[in-house]
Amino acid sequence: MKNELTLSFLAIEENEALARMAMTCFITPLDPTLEEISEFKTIVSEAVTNAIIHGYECDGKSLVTIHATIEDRLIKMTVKDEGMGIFDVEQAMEPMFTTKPQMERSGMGFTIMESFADCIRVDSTLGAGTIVTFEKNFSPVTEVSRMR
Amino acid sequence: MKNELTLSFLAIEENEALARMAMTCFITPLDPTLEEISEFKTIVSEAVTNAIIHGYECDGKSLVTIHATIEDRLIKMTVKDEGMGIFDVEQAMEPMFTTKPQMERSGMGFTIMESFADCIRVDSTLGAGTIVTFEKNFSPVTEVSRMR
Amino acid sequence: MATITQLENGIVLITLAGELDNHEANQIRTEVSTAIFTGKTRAIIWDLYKLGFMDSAGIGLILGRMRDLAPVNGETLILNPSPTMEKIFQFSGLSAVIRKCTVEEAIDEIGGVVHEK
Amino acid sequence: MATITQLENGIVLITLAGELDNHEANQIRTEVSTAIFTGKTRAIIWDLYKLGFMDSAGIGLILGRMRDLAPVNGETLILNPSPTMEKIFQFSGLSAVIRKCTVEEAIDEIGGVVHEK
Ligand SMILES: Nc1ncnc2c1ncn2[C@@H]1O[C@H](COP(=O)(O)OP(=O)(O)O)[C@@H](O)[C@H]1O
Ligand SMILES: Nc1ncnc2c1ncn2[C@@H]1O[C@H](COP(=O)(O)OP(=O)(O)O)[C@@H](O)[C@H]1O
Repeated sequence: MKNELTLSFLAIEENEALARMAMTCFITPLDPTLEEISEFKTIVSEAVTNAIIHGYECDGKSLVTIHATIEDRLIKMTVKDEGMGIFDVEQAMEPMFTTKPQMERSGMGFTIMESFADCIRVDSTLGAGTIVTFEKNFSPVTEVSRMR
Repeated sequence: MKNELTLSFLAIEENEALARMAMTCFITPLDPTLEEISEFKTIVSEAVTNAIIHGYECDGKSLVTIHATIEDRLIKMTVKDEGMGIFDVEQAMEPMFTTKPQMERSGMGFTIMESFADCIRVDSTLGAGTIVTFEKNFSPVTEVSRMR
Repeated sequence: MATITQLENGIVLITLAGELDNHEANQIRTEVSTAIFTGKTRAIIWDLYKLGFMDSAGIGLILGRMRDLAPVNGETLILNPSPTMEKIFQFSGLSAVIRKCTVEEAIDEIGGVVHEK
Repeated sequence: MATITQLENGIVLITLAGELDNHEANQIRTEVSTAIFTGKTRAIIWDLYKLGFMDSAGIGLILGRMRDLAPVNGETLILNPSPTMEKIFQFSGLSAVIRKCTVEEAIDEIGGVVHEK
């Protein structure tokens, strides 16, 4: 299986669900397990939410862009914003670290992304934006434990 | 409500469902009726299928691009391919006209798009590609007959 | 997805489910065609009550099977289209084969026609 | 979507449904907070059996309400997380408040604690 997608949308919170749904459809032909789907959805949700609320502070006019490829059973995905960027990436990736405690952010986004993806890279420049890159391998299809 | 989306993907048949699903999520915040949703899904499906199978003959490497905006309750959408183009647009839009009868195409795609959209425009250049532009107004939200 | 049942009298019942687009039509076409050419099919009943979505690819699939049945003067009936599907059938000149009835009533109708011949 | 039920003994049962992301958490936060400050809430039971999806925004929402209850030494229990949600709670140090039991059993557990005081 080989596929490729680019999706970009305005920085509004409603688009968190849109991004999850589109990316879920994108991986459906791989016939993933329910758990693979829900972990992948979580990765998408965390990265897209960060771009919207941290990168752009929900400005409703800037664009978040997801680019993803499928090669065989390997998904590569980048989530990009051209927003404010991250001051200290290492610190940002620590569990419980958040710059928006007043919004009840838990600071667990990066920890979850790291745990659910096979690998993650964060490239960020203050004032220029952030690109988060993921890879996730989907397990080979077996006869049992599939969605359909 | 104001939103904007760009979605592009490879010319493979699996992406017909992806495009429908993503565009359905995109209009969900408008709280459309079930019938509005299914007519809109049909428009997306016809236009995207045409780009994949006619524009690119399912080459699996070229990109179909959807761009859509929501302003209030008006959706504007373009479905673009950079494929083979249409020889005679007027003829192509006639009911029952198809260049792929061997694939059991019914030639009803454009007729359905015209009927379900408020307006449609087709710009095509032989050898360069096709852009189909739609507008559809969603009815104002009333208390009854809504999805939720 | 298509569930195909061979009924008595050369009637084939095809129950469609999920989303019938170009991709899906191409997936199920051979299976449906094979079922029709196995046994002496004289009529097809398409039951759409489980079908969530259909575009013009569904028209192509159904018209194609009507063509398969043309040599034997076979009959086609379509049950339970959604309002949107009903419009699509209407645009395509297929209103006449839509029935608002149960599968049993549709079999009755065709049975009658078959007996008359 | 959150369905909030005031039970006896200052226990609030919150049944979450749909997808709990940042957008949804912001939609329901006020309603949930208000319910907790109305009446003398001493414990919250979060029942997730209807919840289809949750990301770290759910952690923020639940930790926020645990903070609301801190002054009264209130208790929190989480029922029926999916396997993925369970991992998320684990990463966040919330494993200790997850229970594999029914709402009735959870009420019993809290009721007991409340009585002891
Ligand atoms: N796309 C981004 N743009 C700017 N800052 C970001 C971005 N993503 C993450 N951050 C910063 O990293 C911190 C930690 O992120 P995360 O672990 O996802 O937790 P949370 O979103 O709950 O704050 C955020 O609080 C924010 O300061
Ligand atoms: N994007 C496109 N690129 C090239 N040709 C197209 C495109 N869309 C439509 N056409 C042409 O117009 C014809 C009619 O299209 P349509 O009404 O959708 O019917 P069908 O898809 O069933 O053939 C097609 O058979 C094809 O020749």
